[in-house]
Amino acid sequence: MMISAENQGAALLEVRNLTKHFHTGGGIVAAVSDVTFDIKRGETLGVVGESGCGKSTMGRTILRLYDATEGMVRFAGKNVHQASPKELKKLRRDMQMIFQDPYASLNPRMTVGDSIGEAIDLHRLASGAKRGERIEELLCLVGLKPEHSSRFPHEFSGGQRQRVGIARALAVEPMFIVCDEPISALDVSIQAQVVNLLEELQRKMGLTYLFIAHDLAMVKHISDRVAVMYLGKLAELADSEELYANPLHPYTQALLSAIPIPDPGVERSRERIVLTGDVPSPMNPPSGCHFRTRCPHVMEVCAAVNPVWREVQSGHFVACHL
Amino acid sequence: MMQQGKQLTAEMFRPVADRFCDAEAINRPQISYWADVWRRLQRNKLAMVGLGVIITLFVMALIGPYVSSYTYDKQNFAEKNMYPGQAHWFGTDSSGRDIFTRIWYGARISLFIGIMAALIDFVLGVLYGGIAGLKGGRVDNMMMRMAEVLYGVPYLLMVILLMVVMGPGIWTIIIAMTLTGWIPMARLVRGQVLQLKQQEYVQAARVLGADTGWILRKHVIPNTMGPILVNVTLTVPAAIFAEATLSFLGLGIPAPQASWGTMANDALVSLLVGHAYQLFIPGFFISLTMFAFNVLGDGMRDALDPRMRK
Amino acid sequence: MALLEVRDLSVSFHTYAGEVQAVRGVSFTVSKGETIGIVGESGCGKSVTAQSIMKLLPEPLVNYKHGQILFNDQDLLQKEEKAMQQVRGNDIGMIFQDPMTSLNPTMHVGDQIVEGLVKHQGLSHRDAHERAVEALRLVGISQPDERVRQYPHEFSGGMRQRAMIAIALACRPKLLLADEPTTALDVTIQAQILELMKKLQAQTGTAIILITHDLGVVADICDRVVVMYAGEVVEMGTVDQIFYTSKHPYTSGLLASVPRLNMNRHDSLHPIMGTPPDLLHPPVGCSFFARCSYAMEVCRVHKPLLEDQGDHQYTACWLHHPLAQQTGTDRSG
Amino acid sequence: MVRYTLQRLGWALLTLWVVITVTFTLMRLVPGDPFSSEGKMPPGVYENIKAYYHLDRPVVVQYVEYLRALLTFDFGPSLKSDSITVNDYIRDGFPVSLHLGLQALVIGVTFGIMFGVIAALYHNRWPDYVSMILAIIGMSIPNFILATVLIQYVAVEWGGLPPATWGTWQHTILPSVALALMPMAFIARLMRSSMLEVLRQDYIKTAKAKGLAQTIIIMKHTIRNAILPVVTMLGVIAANLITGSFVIEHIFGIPGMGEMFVKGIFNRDYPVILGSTVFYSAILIFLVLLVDLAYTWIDPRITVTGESK
Amino acid sequence: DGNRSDTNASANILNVNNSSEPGSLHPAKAQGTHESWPLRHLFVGLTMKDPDGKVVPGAAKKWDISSDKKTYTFHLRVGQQWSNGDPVTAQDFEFAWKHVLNPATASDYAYQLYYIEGAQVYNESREKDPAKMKALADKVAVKALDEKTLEVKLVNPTPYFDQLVSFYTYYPIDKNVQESNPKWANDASTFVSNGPFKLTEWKHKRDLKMVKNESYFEKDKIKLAGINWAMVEGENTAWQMYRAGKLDLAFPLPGDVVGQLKSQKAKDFKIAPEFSTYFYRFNTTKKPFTNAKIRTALAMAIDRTIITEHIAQGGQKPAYALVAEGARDANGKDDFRTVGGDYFTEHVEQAKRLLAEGLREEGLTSMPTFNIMYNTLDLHKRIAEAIAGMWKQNLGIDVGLENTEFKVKIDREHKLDYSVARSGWVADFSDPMTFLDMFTSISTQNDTGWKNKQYDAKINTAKQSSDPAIRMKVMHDAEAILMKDMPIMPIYFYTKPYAVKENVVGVYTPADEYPILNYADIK
Ligand SMILES: Nc1ncnc2c1ncn2[C@@H]1O[C@H](COP(=O)(O)OP(=O)(O)OP(=O)(O)O)[C@@H](O)[C@H]1O
Ligand SMILES: Nc1ncnc2c1ncn2[C@@H]1O[C@H](COP(=O)(O)OP(=O)(O)OP(=O)(O)O)[C@@H](O)[C@H]1O
Ligand SMILES: [Mg+2]
Ligand SMILES: [Mg+2]
Repeated sequence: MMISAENQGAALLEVRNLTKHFHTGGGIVAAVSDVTFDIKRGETLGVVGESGCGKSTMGRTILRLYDATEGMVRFAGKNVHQASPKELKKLRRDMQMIFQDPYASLNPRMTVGDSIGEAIDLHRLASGAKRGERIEELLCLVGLKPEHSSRFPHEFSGGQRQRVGIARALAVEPMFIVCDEPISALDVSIQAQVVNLLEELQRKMGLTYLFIAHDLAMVKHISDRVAVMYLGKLAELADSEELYANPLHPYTQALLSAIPIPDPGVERSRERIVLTGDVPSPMNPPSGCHFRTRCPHVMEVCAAVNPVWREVQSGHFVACHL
Repeated sequence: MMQQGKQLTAEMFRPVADRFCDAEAINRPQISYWADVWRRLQRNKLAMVGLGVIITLFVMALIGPYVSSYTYDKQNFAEKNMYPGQAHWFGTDSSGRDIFTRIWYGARISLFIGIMAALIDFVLGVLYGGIAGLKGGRVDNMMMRMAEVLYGVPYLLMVILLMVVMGPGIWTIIIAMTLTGWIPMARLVRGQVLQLKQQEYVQAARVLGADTGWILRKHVIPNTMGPILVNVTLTVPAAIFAEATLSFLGLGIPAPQASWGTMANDALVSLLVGHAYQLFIPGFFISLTMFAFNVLGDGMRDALDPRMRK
Repeated sequence: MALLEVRDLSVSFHTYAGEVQAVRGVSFTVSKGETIGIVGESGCGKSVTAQSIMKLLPEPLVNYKHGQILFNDQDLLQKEEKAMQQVRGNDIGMIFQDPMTSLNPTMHVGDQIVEGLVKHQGLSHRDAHERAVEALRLVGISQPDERVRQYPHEFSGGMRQRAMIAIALACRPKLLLADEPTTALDVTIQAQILELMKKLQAQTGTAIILITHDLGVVADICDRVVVMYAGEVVEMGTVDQIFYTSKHPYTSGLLASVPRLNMNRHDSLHPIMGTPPDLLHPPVGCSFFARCSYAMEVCRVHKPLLEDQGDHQYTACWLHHPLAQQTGTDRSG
Repeated sequence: MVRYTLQRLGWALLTLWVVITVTFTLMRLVPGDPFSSEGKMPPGVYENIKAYYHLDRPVVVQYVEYLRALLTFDFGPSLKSDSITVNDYIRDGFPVSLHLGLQALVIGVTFGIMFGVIAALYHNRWPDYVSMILAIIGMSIPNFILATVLIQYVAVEWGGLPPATWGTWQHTILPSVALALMPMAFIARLMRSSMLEVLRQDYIKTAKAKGLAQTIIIMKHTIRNAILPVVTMLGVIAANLITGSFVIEHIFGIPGMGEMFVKGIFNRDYPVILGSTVFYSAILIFLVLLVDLAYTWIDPRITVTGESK
Repeated sequence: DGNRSDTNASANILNVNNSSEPGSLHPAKAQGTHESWPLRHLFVGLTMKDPDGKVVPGAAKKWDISSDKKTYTFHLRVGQQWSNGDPVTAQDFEFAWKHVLNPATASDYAYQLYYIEGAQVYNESREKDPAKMKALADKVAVKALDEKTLEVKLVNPTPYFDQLVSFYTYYPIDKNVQESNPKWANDASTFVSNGPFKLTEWKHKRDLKMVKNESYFEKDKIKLAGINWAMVEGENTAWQMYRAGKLDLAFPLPGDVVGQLKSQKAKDFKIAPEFSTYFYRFNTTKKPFTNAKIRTALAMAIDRTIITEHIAQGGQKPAYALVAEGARDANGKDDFRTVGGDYFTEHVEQAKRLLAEGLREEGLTSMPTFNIMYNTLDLHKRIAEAIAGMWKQNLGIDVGLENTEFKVKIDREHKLDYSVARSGWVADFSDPMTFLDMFTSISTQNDTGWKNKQYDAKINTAKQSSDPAIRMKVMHDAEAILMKDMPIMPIYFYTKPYAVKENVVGVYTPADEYPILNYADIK
């Protein structure tokens, strides 16, 4: 469908028409609708987008934490949503997730050592003294200290907890990790450490990432390709350099213009594309193009027709009538 | 600008090279979760008192019947209804048997039954409720409906039949007690699991490939320990008295053997004729057991909760 | 005049392993209408400082060892619980770092906003409800009239964070403690929130303490910046001083770690190596000693004090000691 | 939700049917005969009685007949009493048991929650210990002893309340107290333990940060989050309480359903056993359904409906 | 505390406790004491028992007995009325008895009427054809010769038939009422009776209320304005209610309370005679209880006085024979028991000897352990504990105790699935026969597996004989046979201890009945 960059390996993850709806008191929330993309082995796909546009849901649905409403996820040739419990357990050694909320995702009654050790125990990766060593090794890997292993999550600061979450995901030596804002809670220094770490692991072990983040600079730094989501749909997807240099979708353009720069002088003088209009809700998204209500370039066709997902340049996809 | 000027020498302002090594100088002891729980439990005085009481009760159950010169079943009508005193420390019952001896003899049976019943209820209830709650959906529905059937069918009928099939005996009692005893526990655990399983850490475990059993063991049980312990501690006295009630059907331990439940049960009428101590003595020991298990349970609860650390 | 003055605050926690000295002698002031940024690595005591101001730390465990927190010249640490209730939410609002666990999972998001309004502004339920809808709209949540009736778990991470912001802002506090308020937000929403905070500040003169590690955000809205490390303030100054003329190796290290858009894909980032010290046994000397590339013997055993480096830029570092200058250990060297 | 409820009602019928069938079978397997006694009944008389109650027919026929009668809510006669049918029993007995049970339930739940909350708020301080002692007393004194003690000391020695039987509101006090103590103690303990859990949650901090008063925080933020285990247990506790406690009704001479049930079993009074089982199970199933529905209402994250999470 | 009850005293209404809801207050359907006690106050049979236990005229003012002692002709008092005003007629009696015997009525106690010619055939008939049933009914030899005369023909001469007709199954029912409303007995508003009191209120499982029947023939002797019956099952509670002044009479009493009252010589405490026996059954089909010597040894090796003094505590008498005190012997004066005397003594040495002999005969070296089975009740348990202790101490045998639920015990007794079982018999009427015919080979109540042709023959003779001297003689003989073989081991003869407020007078207690309140009065 959209095989492009020839230097990359075959697709490790194939996502086809993935859709996830939630039934709530207020109606049906179309959190993810009709998303299609591939991630190649060893590649990092960055995902950015407005808060609430369905990034986490997409990540979770890929890992089958949610049952997909429609569509298909294939990982290393296996259909994730149709795997038997046994197959699933095997798959889960290869697919991991770093959760967005570090506190909620740690069992308050387990020491962080045990939380990390859980992964090791589950897949019988090590035991006894080896297990302890491995835990320490992982703690060091994410910039914590061995003695932290006997502490409980509530004794850590937000950033420290997030690192525990990362260590846990790494413990099973997965091939693929959904990183749901793994670094938002980290301070810049640790962010850098963690990102370097993720990159290093990728180099060494050929890891593949789906990297969800808000920090566009970081996303640009780490990703090979970047997907921009808006209200449950993909708006644009391209090579990261290409996307930042040549954003086609008006939403991408707005996003890029809003990046805060760590330089008070620049900040004081810069111009942003200010998006106007109400943020639409996934409970009743606007007709046609979801972005049309806030788009500075809105046209009549946008309300009527849903823009198709097309490849404008090799490897650069966009869904926009422009 | 001239802070702490006195002892500073230029010498000290030389760059250092070896600084990374002393960063990790002091480590605190590596200690496992359960050892940690135990240490915290030890700090809880009341819990330790509870533990002490339980141990004492157990020891007395073993040696108590031999401490006095009486046997649990020897009737001596000349000495019936004697108040606690020199000759009989806890007095005698209406058949002139020594209550002190009977209490400790009864402790064996009552404690055994109480603890076994609690244990079995715990295991069955947690497993059943945990699986139903975690699996959810159709499995949950089937399992819960089955539990309802079991709970709906008259318990006494089942017990009478059980009695006929198995004959009297301590295991029959225990089976009778746990026949439906685990159901409230299962419902309790299921309710908690339904709440817990939405927690992200349970989902995180799922992503790690944890199966139901694992999640049950590692996440559900520790995090529902509070209500579970409450229920377990309730099971102990409930079982002690259930034994007495079941003896109505011939299921209890056969007379003249004593248990706290039957002693209390039989002594009910003593209340009416002014020998209330015959009721209050076994009652006291049941309450004491309860007290011990409760404070220990509370202590456990606190010890298991790392956020309570102090 | 200072709205809030934190004087030599030290806070520790009793844990079974010992006393975790989370905050050690922190002092700073916040004036009306001012925005203070607190930056620093994870675990350096930013949240603890903020929660001390509200006296929200877990009661039996926490120990406010010494210091004062003067709010409108009243020491909050001495206040009764009842009196604190009047201050909390009304005079001082707080946005918590952990949006998922900080919202009550069994209560409609709207009701959680309404509560504070009813309590402090004496609004009727209906009016408060309208205000709640308005508050959600302000923080950029679409269809707020529907969303007020949803539960936190039905919100995305960023939406929860915005709900937290709405709660904190609802009563227009005099001082806003924002503990990493925008970590989970995308840049457009973040910009919107920051705009909102600025607007609020302009309207009501709210002072803001903004805890964040996003130096871009700091650069955007802060007037002054406090840099914390291992429970201590290591540097303090205006935003320009910190970004352009930082005098502490730690601050420079932080700035160097930030990725820039104009970086190359395969350039690696430059974090500060190593990790902060364990606050159970904080180092005697300079806390940053173990990770500092300019470390000197004096740093190992003597703690540098926060000193004015001129122009109200305060730095705690031996490098600015005359002896250091003599020895020639130069920053650029 | 509506669909789910209807679905569950369907399941309820199925469950009831299974309960009936199992009970019917057990009843016939249990040794003892409804008409056996130590008396001298000759076989001829015995046959007459069996014929009178249609017990001379094949068991399968009896079973089918019973089910058919049930469709018209006819629970049949009592084999021990010619003057009253099982329907009469339920009609007369249930209101009494319901009254007593509800009263006990209200006492138990109100005080249980109160003690539990107080104990958790003053964790490991004296109110906690006082409430624990009360709970221990409540849990370790079974109601048959408590009932006798109450009658002896309150009614006989002090004389302030009637000792037994049913009639005025004064009559309801002792039995409902005797009945309520155990659930009260249990609920207090449960509540305490889950309150302790909830009180450490971050959102309590948020509530505090809003400046809410302690009582409001407890009422609005903690109780609801902590009450789940209590609600779970309430289903079963309530079903047991409102269908009558044999012990309490026996001791206090209260004309409720509990005694009829147990005596029905001792008498092998088949229609009484089946009738009260059906009635009890229906109530139990209904209450359990309520509990399940309450879950989602209490904690919206919970889905019992089996929909995808 | 023997003062007066606080409620209804002024109204002269007596408060008693019936323990349990009557299953039915229809004389034909009544089954036991819970029914018979209230019924005794609502109805009067052809005869009744006076405070001395003598049979005196009831609804019948006199009766003639034919020379073969098989035909009784009862002459009813004139002017008797049902509580609804209908006259009480001989037809009502005939109708009532045939109603009892009708198989469709399914009366538990129909067999109490089997003494009447044609009764058993009719009652046991499985005939479906109404006409044939009618014919069978007509053959039942009870006949109203006119409004006031009832003639009954018996199968055997039954010297105690005059007593039997005072039994509740023989009560009359109002024919018109029964025919127009078969459910009349289920509701106080339709209830019709002919006795000293009439039913005014029946709240199921709560209470029964009766008021004096002003049209009762003996109304002048009835002092009470009414009787209120509570239905509290717990003996303890009933006693507590009595103490709290809610009851005027407490019966039965918890064992320890009896002991206490007796030792305190409480003024409101009474011990009345009771025509019943507490005994243990042996399963004579099970080794080694097949051996009479062993059974006798066991019977001789216990100390009954300890049991009566310390456990039963109600002035019970140790029993060394089956038939309790309370039936007159042939001379009409002496008690059957006094005449018969004791059949064995307690003698540990002899018991040991007998046991050893018995064991040798059975080829055993020692007595195997066995269980005493009893139905769950505190009293039974304590007696069993004591007996087990005595056997162990005196004979050195290990005995276990096994309590069972009542119905299970009966079931196991019928199936002879036990070793030693507790039992007791409360007489239906004051004649030794009520005890003795339990142990014939054909009795459904034997449950010991013991069969003795001689014994059967003696009982048959007694049943067919019309001569009291012969009857009593053969019954003594039969008892001797029974006690020689010892398939059952008598323990004690019951008494009826009860408490009645001191201000209540006129309560009397025939040996085979509950306390009779008809002539009671509150002072
Ligand atoms: N309840 C507690 N018990 C023990 N230690 C605690 C507790 N709360 C915080 N700490 C410790 O206090 C220190 C400061 O924590 P704090 O939450 O203030 O960090 P932070 O600066 O907010 O970091 P982050 O940016 O990661 O949120 C940390 O080392 C943490 O481990
Ligand atoms: N369990 C749920 N029930 C109902 N709606 C939900 C649920 N989870 C998420 N949603 C809704 O789905 C939409 C997408 O949520 P999601 O968490 O995927 O967003 P996100 O892109 O991760 O946002 P953020 O960057 O803020 O974390 C939101 O509108 C949210 O309200
Ligand atoms: Mg998200
Ligand atoms: Mg923090």
